[in-house]
Amino acid sequence: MSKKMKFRHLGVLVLVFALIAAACGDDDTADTTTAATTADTTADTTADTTADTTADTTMAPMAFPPEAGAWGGVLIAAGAPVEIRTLQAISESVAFLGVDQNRGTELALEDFGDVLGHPVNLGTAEDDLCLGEGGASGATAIAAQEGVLGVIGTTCSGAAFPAIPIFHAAGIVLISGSNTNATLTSDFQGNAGENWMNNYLRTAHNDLIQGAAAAIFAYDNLGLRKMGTIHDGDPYTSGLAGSFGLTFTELGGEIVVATSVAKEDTNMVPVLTEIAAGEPDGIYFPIFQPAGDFIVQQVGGISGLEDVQMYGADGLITPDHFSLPETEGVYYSGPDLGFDANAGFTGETYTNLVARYEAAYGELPTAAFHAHTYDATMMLLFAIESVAVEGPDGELWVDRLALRDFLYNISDFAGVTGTLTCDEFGDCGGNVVSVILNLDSDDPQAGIGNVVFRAGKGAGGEVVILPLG
Amino acid sequence: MNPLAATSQDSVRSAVKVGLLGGLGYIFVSAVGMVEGLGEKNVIDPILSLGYLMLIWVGLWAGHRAGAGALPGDGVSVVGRVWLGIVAGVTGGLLASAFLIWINTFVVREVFTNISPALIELLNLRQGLGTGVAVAIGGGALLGGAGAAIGTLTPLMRRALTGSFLWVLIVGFLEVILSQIFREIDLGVFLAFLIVGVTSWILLRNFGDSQRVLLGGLLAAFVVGVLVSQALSEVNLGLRFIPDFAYINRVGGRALTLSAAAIVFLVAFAATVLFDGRRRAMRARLAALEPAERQKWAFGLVGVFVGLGVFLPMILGSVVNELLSTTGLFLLMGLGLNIVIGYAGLLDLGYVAFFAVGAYTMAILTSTSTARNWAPELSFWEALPFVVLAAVVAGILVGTPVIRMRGDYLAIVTLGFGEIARILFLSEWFSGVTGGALGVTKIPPIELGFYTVKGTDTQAVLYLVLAFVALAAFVSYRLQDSRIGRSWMAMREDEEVAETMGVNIVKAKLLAFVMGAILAGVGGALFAVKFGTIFPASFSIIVSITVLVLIIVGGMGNIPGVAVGALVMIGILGGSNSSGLLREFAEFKLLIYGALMLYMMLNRPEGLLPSKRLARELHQEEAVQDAWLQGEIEQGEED
Amino acid sequence: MSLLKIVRLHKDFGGVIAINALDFHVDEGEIVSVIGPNGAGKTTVFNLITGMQAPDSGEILFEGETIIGLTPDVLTGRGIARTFQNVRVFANMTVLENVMVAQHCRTSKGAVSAIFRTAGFRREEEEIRERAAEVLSFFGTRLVGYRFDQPAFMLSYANRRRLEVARAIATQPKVVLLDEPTAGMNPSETREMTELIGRLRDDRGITVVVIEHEMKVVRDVSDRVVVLDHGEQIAEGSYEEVTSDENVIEAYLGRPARAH
Amino acid sequence: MKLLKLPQQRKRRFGFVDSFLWAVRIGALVFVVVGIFGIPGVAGGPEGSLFKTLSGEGVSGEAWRDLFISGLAQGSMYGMIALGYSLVYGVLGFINFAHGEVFMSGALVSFFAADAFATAGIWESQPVLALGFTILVAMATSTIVAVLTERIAYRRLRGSPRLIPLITSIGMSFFIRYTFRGLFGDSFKTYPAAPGVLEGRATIFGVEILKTQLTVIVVTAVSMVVLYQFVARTRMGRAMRAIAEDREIAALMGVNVDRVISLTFAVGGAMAGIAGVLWALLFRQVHFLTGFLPGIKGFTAAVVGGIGNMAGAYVGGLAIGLVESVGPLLVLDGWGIPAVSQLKDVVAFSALVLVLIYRPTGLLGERLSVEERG
Repeated sequence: MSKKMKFRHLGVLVLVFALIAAACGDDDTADTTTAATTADTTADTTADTTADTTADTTMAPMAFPPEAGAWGGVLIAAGAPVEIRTLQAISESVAFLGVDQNRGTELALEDFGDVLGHPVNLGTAEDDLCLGEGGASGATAIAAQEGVLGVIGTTCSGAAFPAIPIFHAAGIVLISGSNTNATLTSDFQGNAGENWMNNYLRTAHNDLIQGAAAAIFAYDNLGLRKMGTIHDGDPYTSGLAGSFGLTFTELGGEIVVATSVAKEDTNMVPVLTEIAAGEPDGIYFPIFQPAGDFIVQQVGGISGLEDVQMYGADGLITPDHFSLPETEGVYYSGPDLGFDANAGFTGETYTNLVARYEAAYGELPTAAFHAHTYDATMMLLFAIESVAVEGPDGELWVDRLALRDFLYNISDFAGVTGTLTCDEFGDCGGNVVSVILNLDSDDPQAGIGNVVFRAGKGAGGEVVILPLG
Repeated sequence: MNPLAATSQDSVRSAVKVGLLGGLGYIFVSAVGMVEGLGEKNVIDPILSLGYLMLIWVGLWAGHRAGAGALPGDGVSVVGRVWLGIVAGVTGGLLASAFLIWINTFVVREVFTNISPALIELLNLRQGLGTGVAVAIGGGALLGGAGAAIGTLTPLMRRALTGSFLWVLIVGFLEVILSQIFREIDLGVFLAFLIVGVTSWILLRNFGDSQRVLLGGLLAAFVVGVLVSQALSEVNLGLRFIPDFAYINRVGGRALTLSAAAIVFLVAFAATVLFDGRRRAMRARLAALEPAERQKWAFGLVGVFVGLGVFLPMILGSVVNELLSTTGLFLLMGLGLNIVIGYAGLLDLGYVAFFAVGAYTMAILTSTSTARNWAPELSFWEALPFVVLAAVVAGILVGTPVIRMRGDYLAIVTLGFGEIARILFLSEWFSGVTGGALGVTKIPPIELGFYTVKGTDTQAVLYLVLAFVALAAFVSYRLQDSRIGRSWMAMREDEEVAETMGVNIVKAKLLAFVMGAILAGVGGALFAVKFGTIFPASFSIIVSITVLVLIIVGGMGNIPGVAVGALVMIGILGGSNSSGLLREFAEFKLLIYGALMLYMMLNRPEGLLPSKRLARELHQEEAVQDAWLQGEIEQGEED
Repeated sequence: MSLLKIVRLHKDFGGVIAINALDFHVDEGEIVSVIGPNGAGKTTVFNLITGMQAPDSGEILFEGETIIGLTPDVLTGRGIARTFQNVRVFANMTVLENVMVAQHCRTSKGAVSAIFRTAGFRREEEEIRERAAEVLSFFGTRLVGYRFDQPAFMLSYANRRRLEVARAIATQPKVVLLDEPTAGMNPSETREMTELIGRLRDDRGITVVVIEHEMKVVRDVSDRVVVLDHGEQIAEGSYEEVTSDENVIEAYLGRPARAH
Repeated sequence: MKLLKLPQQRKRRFGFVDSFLWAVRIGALVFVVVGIFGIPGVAGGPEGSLFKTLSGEGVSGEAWRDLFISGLAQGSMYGMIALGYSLVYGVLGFINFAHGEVFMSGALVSFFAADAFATAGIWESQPVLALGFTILVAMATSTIVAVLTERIAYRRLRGSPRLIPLITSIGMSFFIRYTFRGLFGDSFKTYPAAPGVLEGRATIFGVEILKTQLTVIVVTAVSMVVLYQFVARTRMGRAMRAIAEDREIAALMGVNVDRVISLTFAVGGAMAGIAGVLWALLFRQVHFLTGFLPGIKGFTAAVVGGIGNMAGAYVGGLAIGLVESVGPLLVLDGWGIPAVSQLKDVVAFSALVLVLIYRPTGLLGERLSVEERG
């Protein structure tokens, strides 16, 4: 730790005393003396976006390891593992996302194998709890461990907000396979999002694309003009419903009711009645299970909504949901999952990957983002391998800043989710979204594969419609 | 000769009963997934995983209980007790075997999700059913016997044995934290610790009776300590070889090596045994002191602890600091709720509302997010008065309608208010101000003029939180011991009578609500700054319940008790929205919460560190029995 | 002028008449006993006077002003104190604290001065403590010394009664309403209490209204006796007058009260 | 059953609290009335939901009917759960927070029975038999869980200060909830769809009702009547009432207090079990958190109806169900508040607060007994 930082802490100490002294009012010898010693510690208050962490490890006398960059570096002893970690939502109601993602990481590790002869260690899986608190405490725990080069996570954007600066201060890169919040990267117009930091990347799509593409499909392809939207109070669903509404209105459509349910709601009659009052032709409900199940199950019983077009999103693209008879004829927008033909970095095809997933974990993927996380892990391992300098005795030296720079410059990286190219704000994903239509609840996998619309990001950040298949 | 002949029928019967309970325990921890879920975490490599530890603990417990079940008057010998333990262990083992046979024969995973092939392998030690059954019964016998045997040891040996084992577990468990401490500790803070510690030891020994000398000396030592710690902060103490030696990398985290475990055990054991005499002498001396003398000593000790405590955040490392700041935030709320429930007796289950009000007020007034259409962008200190104001208003708004409601009505109505607050913050209706589901982001750090406390700077945040906690504890303490505090107490005892004694119930209740709201509101404000972003999901009912639980587990009405409660429930177990020291148990946290609450309420309802008053209240009968002849007194009326 | 005057007071509970057109008065410096069979409405009268319940009609005047609708704490401030038939001390507070609380309305320091421990606050606390000790010394040695810090539930029954009286005195009342102060006491304790009631007036100048079943006590303490039955006053006068009144005899003998 | 002893509402001089409460009473009334009827003739002001319906742009008449019925069905189940709270409160005087989990346990365990029936085809071919048996399984589970909680925890706490059993029940609630999660996993269990006979709508008195909702309403109503008869007519029922009045006196009169208290828990549990199956029939998805919100709503309903009062629990349940179903659209929508559905819990809890402000003992809470008299 630098001297400056230490002095800052002393300053806080003084504050403690000042507060106590203010309260007592009679004991003020302590703070005058300590305050005097800290009179000149105000210097370093300007925020410095490029971190000022120094090397984690002691330096060897020879040319190896090379001099560390501004973010420091990690020296890995011969035979010692390369340390990476995961920080995903693996408990409570969103566990189906985070657990799925961790499996993606595990499969990637399996495929990638050793990094220049060093095994890769995942350590204890941390839980982001899908909340800022979880993101912060998980990130702190990871940053406290020695030699962690990169972290795969978080599942929820809300957890990423406080986690990113913690990793940033430790010089650790964070790659998410499922954060979609636009402010974490950019608006595609060259403006950094306000929560963007330069140690953050993601392979998932940006909300701006999905909302807009979903709206274009609704307006142009389905011919819907009046729609209701439902979110569930989650920042993700709320943001998605919002950006859908924005584009839909721009196109000339009308959002007659924008409302929401609570995640634990069961009786959907009131919310559906509220929407029915607006006489929409379609309902966009980008929410999760089980609320999404309740909505499709109960919408048939609402007078006025008999002919309405239901339209969900990726939170519901699960075999469970698709096996409900009521979901036949319902469209779902989501990240493009037409991966089957894609081959990942190691040449593993997605089809194969899913088969191995099922064999290893006893069930089919519970969500889509294992694939994005698989790619994120691959990217990280590939980057580590590429920037690592081998020492004379089998050691490895990885410079953190070099690793970050390498990741930010990745282009045309073969992933199972498509070709990945990172832009200057860390958006690496193909940003291709698709709309699927469930036709047969007895064969949910067919429904999940039944793509009827694809769209992606154009050069200027606009949505461009892509050919199917 | 039948070794059980000497024991009574009753002892055997109760041993069997305990054994059956132990067997149920085996089934329970297996079936709810603890054995498998914790199986990956090795505490001591390669012999002991956390999952097995759960089973071992069950066996030892059963044996111990069975052995202790024999009454002293029974004339049961040591051997007899051990046999009782073995009986219990075998009984439990048999029940466990039945379970094993069942899950090996039928596939029950369709219903009981956690009885997976992996679990069965673990329980069978990967050797097939025969081994599993043998281990269950044999291991049961062994552990049962051992558990009972431990019970027959002298208290000192027993303490040494269990204590040392516990130390091994702790050291194994806290791998991340201990490694960080050893790796990062610098000479400066080490010396500072030494200086303050040694000075205070000398002072306490020689000048224990002169508060002035004591305080002056402590202060001087403290100042020197601060200077030294700053001057030498860049010199690493070079202790990283210790964790490098002690821990080994394994899937699922680093584990303690066998040799390190042995060293820890031996050191702890030796220390307990060797220092026992000294400890006892010390305790005897303390007991022999006059109350006034003792108070002086206590005063001095508190000074020492504060002096040393101030340096702790520099040593403990970011993980512990982070945990402690979260604990501190909950402690702030706990102190507030302690006023409302502990002092004034108002059962508020919607306490999170005030926390949310504080957090949102701070967030809205300070956020620099460009996405917000109304952002005054005040600084922390400018916004703080508004936070207090908002808390006061919220306290009055919630407090007034419920002033005439009692106990249970109060509980459900306040619970309702808590939910109302959360939903309103979440709602589309107010999303223009509150951000709705998207929350508020970009809450700036705190400017102190000479230093900026960023949320990511765990050490600074901890100091800040502790400062506010100290302030809150100070205020609580002063209020408790005052005219206001007495009127709250009287109101808690009997509202009607308090009123006829001249206490204005409306004022007293509102003041309690408002004080509680202010503390929670400030806690919320710090929460907002610490995380830099807030979402409505952080303010659910569960937070209210967590705070309630922590003050009750800790000891209601007692400020140190609340602190202990916060430490145990939030720091160690992990709060509703955060993981604690035992992060491996995260998945079972709430299950453990529930079990702990049940255990506490049934066995120690006054909490871990109760106020004298509450302890007396809950053990009135015993107190009265001690003090008076039974016939002379009647119990006070309830209600 | 009467210190306390009750005019045509009426109270019923869901159709059951508890107090019916009750008139009576208490003069300053008097000791008045209220007697009557069980269920006569004696405690209800106390509840109405202290503001714990509201009358349906009628008037209660204290020092010539109506006190209807005032809350108990305000009335305590005006100078009306009471004890309870079923002994309601603050069981988990210490003896001293019980009496300290009772001075709430005679003291004024609020939260802010408590937090900063201002000089005024410390002075007031000292006064409260001294006054409490002084009041407790009223009962001789029974409630002093080590008893100060004993929780009230540890006290014997008689001592709790005494503590209740002490608490009432500590509010510095003009009139104190004692609800069966000797119930459950043995003869010597009863005698002591009787004497105390006299001293309340003689030493401290407090007017006393007492509900009592024990006729000996009534005889020894009362300047005047008021007899209630069915919520109505059936007789009033000196002890001798009242005990020879036919209505009273009928009320007691016609439906003899359960012995206490 | 037991009357709750509350302080007599005193006629006080008009103080701060009174003015505040009157402001709330009047404000709430105005808010509700304007929300429903609007302010006629004021352009740009609140339109009023009824006015919107009449002018054909708001919620249609049929929609109101559907809302009403779904609220009724939901409320019936709340009422069944509220009964458990109310019975226990009546007898032991504390709030058994774990009751929501008792409800959940029945719903969750009976899933396996229902699933087995569905796989075997009995669900469709013998719907009454299958449903009946499923309900029995649920009742048995819930009853066992309820009685066990009492036996293990609450029995040892009788006579302790009221906060202790309350906290114990919160702990119990966590323990049961996460034990069930451990045992049965955290996935959603999807009940088989209601048997064919219960599909579609039936017409009762000219009103079309979804058959599942009708089933819920009818089954709960019948259960309530049976229970009421049980408590009113049988010896055990009378014993329950006796204990509610005064436990010690009841014991002196020869009532086996422990047994009757167990029975009370059993009855509450059985009712919760029935509610669990009905819940699953209506919403089809259950998991370990299913009991949480209905538990809180049931508790709310019990208080709204007047805690300790059996009929009150049912009425309170219906009231809460209706208010949260109809309320947001009826009152809030008329004010032009966006996304009113998400505010349904706000409406429900506000209703609770208002009911208690208007009637401190709840809707059917009996007036106070005669206070102590001298």
